[in-house]
Amino acid sequence: MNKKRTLTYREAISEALVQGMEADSNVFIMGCGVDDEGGIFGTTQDAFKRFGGARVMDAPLAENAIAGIGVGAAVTGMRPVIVHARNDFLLLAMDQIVNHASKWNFMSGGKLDCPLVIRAIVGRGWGQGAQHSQSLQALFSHIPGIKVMLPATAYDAKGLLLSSLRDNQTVISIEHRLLYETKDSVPVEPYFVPFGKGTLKRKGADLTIVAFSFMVKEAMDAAHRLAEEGIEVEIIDPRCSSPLDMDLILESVQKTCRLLVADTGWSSYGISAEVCTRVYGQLFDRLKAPIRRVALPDVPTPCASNLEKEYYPGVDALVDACHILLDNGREGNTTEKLLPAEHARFQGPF
Amino acid sequence: MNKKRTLTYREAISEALVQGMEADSNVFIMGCGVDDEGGIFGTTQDAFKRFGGARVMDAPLAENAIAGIGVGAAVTGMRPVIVHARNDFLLLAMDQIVNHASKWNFMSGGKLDCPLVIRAIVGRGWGQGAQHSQSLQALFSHIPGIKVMLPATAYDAKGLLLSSLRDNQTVISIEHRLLYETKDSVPVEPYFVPFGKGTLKRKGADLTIVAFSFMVKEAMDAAHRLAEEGIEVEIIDPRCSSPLDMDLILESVQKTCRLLVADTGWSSYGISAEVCTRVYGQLFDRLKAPIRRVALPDVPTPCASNLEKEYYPGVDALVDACHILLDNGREGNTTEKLLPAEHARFQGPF
Amino acid sequence: MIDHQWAEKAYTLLVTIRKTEEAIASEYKNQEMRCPVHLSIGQEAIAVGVSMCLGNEDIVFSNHRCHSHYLAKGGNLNAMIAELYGKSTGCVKGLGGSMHLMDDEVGMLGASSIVGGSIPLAVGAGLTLKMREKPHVAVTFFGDGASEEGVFHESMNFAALKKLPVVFVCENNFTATSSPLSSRRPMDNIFRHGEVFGIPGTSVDGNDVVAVYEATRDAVQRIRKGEGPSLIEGKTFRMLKHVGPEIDTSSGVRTQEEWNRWQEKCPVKKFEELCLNEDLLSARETEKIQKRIEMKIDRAFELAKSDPVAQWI
Amino acid sequence: MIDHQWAEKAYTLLVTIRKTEEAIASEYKNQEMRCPVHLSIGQEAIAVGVSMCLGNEDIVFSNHRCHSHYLAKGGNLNAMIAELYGKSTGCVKGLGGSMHLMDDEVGMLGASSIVGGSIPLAVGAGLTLKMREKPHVAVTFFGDGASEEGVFHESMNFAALKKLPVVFVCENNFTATSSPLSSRRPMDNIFRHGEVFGIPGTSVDGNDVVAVYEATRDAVQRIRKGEGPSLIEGKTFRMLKHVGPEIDTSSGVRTQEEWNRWQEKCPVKKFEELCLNEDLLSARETEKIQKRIEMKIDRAFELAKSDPVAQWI
Ligand SMILES: Cc1ncc(C[n+]2csc(CCOP(=O)(O)OP(=O)(O)O)c2C)c(N)n1
Ligand SMILES: Cc1ncc(C[n+]2csc(CCOP(=O)(O)OP(=O)(O)O)c2C)c(N)n1
Ligand SMILES: [Mg+2]
Ligand SMILES: [Mg+2]
Repeated sequence: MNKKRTLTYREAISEALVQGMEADSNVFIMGCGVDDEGGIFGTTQDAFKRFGGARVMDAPLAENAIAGIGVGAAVTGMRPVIVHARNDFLLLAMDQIVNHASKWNFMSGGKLDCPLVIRAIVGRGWGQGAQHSQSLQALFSHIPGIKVMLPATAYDAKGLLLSSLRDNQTVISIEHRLLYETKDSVPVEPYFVPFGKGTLKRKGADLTIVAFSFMVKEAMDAAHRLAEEGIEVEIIDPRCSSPLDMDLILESVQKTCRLLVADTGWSSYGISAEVCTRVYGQLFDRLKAPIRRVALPDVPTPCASNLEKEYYPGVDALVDACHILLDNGREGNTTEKLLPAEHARFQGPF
Repeated sequence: MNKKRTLTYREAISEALVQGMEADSNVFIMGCGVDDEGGIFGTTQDAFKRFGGARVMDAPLAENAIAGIGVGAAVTGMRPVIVHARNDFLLLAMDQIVNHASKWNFMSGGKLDCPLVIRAIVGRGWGQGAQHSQSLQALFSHIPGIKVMLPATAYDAKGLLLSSLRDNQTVISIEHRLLYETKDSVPVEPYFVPFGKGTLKRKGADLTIVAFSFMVKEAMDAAHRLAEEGIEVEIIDPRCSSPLDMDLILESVQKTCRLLVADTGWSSYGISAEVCTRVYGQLFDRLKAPIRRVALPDVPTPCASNLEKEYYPGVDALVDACHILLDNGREGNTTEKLLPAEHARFQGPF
Repeated sequence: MIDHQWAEKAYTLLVTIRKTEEAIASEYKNQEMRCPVHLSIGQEAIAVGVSMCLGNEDIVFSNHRCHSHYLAKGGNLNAMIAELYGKSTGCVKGLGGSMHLMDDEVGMLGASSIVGGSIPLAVGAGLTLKMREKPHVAVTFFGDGASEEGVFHESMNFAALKKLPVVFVCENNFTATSSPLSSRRPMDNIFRHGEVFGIPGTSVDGNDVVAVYEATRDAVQRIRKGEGPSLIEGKTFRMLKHVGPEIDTSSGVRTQEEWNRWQEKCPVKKFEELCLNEDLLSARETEKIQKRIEMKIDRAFELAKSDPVAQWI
Repeated sequence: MIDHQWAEKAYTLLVTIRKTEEAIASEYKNQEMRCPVHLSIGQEAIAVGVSMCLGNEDIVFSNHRCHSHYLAKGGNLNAMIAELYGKSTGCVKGLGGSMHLMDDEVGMLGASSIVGGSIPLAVGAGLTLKMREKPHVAVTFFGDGASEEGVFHESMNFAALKKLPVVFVCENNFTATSSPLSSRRPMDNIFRHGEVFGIPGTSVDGNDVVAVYEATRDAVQRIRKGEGPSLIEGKTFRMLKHVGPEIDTSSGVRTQEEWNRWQEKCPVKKFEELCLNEDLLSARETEKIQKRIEMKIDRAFELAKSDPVAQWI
């Protein structure tokens, strides 16, 4: 076992798909552009080369039907993986995801499973604008009968995706475009990250950050900066919003008594609210300060890059929020806001 | 002004539509069955009789296009009202609602408004099952650029609907089928309930219930029962989830220091979580007990009536939750669960 | 092809559906079947004509009006009635009710109450069959209303593109709830909707079980030759209200005269007459079949009523 | 009809679009236009041919590849370039970028980057026009990819049902990103998709501005006679990559030969030759037009670069 091998998030997804398809001939991939040279930012090309167009098939632009075809194939024994270059396109498929995929098992009295995997990517940066950079995990997390995974590292991307290919429920994988080139050590052989099990990213006694998706990276950077001030942050990545690993979160907050929740979606009615509500409910007496949320302001994404920079809360917002948490009332500092390297580097075009 | 006149919720909606159409010739209604004898449970028939098929038009079964046609008509100056017999059908129109209606104003640099009203009804009872009884306000409340109203009385139904017909943003009206026959005193003349202003339904010093939609009725009944035990519950109906009247909620909780949030949707990642999170964030030090939520368990709606009865939390669940809130730790009582009269009476068929 | 055996089976199915629906309609007033029922009286021939071409390995998906599809495909009668009564012995354990009948043992894989919702599901099942190189077919039943939904067009495009073994069957009763077809679409030509994808379409008398059977047989033959999907439109009429047990002579643009005209075209009566006239079945045989079915239905209701209530899964 | 004045206007629009796109392509490498650009080089004739039939009161909705539609409809050039630079002087104040151009003063009411997303919007605008008894028309521009989306079919049904003043214009460049048409649909017959709704369709050479103009003129005439919507398919080719400034000779199933063939069919060159051959414009005139446009474009870039950055609205 070569634990030292590193892969990018992109490569890890690609490897998971190839290994999943090798292990189970029922797995196949469908989506607009999965067979082209780009291969959904390099995640489906290897599978296409290996298994050909019969198992890695280009699809028409018909998101609702494709989702429904996925459901139909899944309840008859296949394991379809549907891929969308942006999770915004899932809005066209909500009927099949929410009214059908999430309910067919229940409505069949438990007799039919719907093992469908839907991969969809959150866009960010390079002025993609309001319709190509939403982060819609809250919509799916609210729906019973489906799972929602938000891998933040290459390791988790591979392990969760392999798990999804063995799971009997529909899984929505919300991947983040800015993570695609990030690297992590990734075992060669298949492994399975369980759903509903978070991971402790960093130990620290002063406060806990529960971060999802790209915000895990931002939180790690914030923790680094805070460590220089002597503040030790504990970071938890739940990896899935549904099911949510409350045990791990509670264990940490029990210790630190202070919590910050960071999400890539809009703040109001976002997934951060559920985490906050559950923690308050369980650790009401232990918390030393109100929980803080760092998430998107409740407006659509602007295109202009100066506004994009203001729009996305990052390390600075996290550091400020931590200061406030530790010293109830202390104002945020006023250093110039920095973009994460992934965003600054990102040039699209699409 | 005849303040004493009472109307049903259904009649109040109907009257609002007629008055809104009288006041503004740009208002028109579209939807499957709006012109038939049923008239969407009696809410569009008067308008049809009065204004005819040119302004109250039947529509094909094509939810996404109809929503988009609404957007196109709205940004060119009309005020379309689209009606759906079930909010579950909005899942087919999510692309136009979320990607277009909510963003066209922003994406036009503020130059075009999208004054679209979408009425959609929550079904409940008589075994309507998993696909006809969802309560999807959480999905819409998360989206910036649209408003979400949840009228709980005939008075509010008329006043909010009339406001929506003058508002320049898209408004999603989530109505509850079990409220349709409930009565309230409703002024004859047009009046306007402002968005983002809740209403104090009942004064009480012991605890606050923030309830939405049909849960307002249940909360009133629970308060009644609790009053017999000497417990005085304050009830707030925010009337809209977006924008949300935090001032009113905070004022009440500031006083009672105890809060229960009741919603008709699923609990996890539902709108109750946002209310909880905001209240905790503002009144962290005043709260005397963890906030409790009463909402749907995280499973699809079962058909069988015995399971339906178990599925929907009602007066009993609210009363239990209040007891727990007031006496941290006290177990819920074990009286047999009762269905609200509206549910028990309801016979569908559809 | 239409021999005694065929006639016996088709007649049995037609009568089973008709009498089951009638029994539901008559029992419904007791308010023990606590779910909306969309009955198929008047439309039985489409379900039966199609299903006469199918075996247990062939797959069917259906819509809110699924009783006929379920029974024609061979779904268990007792489990269906129990489902309507919300019992744990129901075909989906009481969780689904009338709109979500399913019997996986005979390839009836469920019904969606979202109009158009199960059309792509059948296409997905067709994809499974094709990927696994099975000789079977997948059928989707839907109404004229569903043909307005975008997903119908998207699904046909995909099925044609991949030449999938799918038969699209539209039960055109000219009505969606009480909205007439003419207020929802400019032309009454649903069977032509696949042409642009190269999907051949036929419009048949939906009250003629033999015509429906023949159209389906042709569609299945095309599939066997690898020619891909077909679209069949059966023109028919529902005798009862959109939902519930009452006769419908007035909703939307309907008239008593129209209702009477369709009553004349009753698919069960029509086929019975054919059988008697052509000596396919004797009057004694039809009576015997009817009696047997009545007993079965009575028994199903009895069982359902005394079965245990539903439980969470 | 194709007189000097017509030729001058059409030529001016064609050259404006071409040269603007070329300027964007060449400036793009400086990374100051920080948004994805879907350029329309090779496809200009469709936007221009259609817009030559439209006035400021006519309404246009567009898609991600909207530069040509915006400019052809008379959208402000400076505001467009400023938009690409994310400036507050941009046509949508820098909030939208290249995919969301809009100029309400000339009836260009926006563009959606959701494929197919703006098709129903134009139908809705057509409904407004009809309800207000206006003599104008609404146009939706979309690609071949969009024709696979259910909303296209739903929208056509509604427009035909209500006889709305809508022209559906499909720019068929045989490609969606790098997916060839043949891997997304069984037949190359998009213009026929309206037939089943009674919507007449024509397929024209999308690189021939006159052919596009004539088809649109016919469609507008049908609308004036109250005959409702039409569908026009223009067959064309994008010379650059799906997104970004580079030449595309290899994505999907493309070849250099195919690219060369279409280069020969350049819509701007084609029309210029026609004008010169038919003495509609002189070489001096075409040169003068080109010069004037170049100056305007240079000025637009200069202004955009020095304009103030975007602000929240
Ligand atoms: C997407 C959606 N829109 C609306 C409805 C409400 N609805 C239930 S059945 C029905 C009519 C369907 O008509 P058709 O498809 O012709 O079937 P029929 O009832 O005539 O058999 C409608 C509008 C629904 N269930 N789903
Ligand atoms: C609903 C949706 N699905 C997928 C995409 C990703 N996407 C953007 S443009 C495009 C290709 C569109 O092709 P076509 O409609 O032919 O327009 P063209 O780019 O060729 O002009 C795709 C797939 C999208 N923007 N929206
Ligand atoms: Mg029908
Ligand atoms: Mg194209």
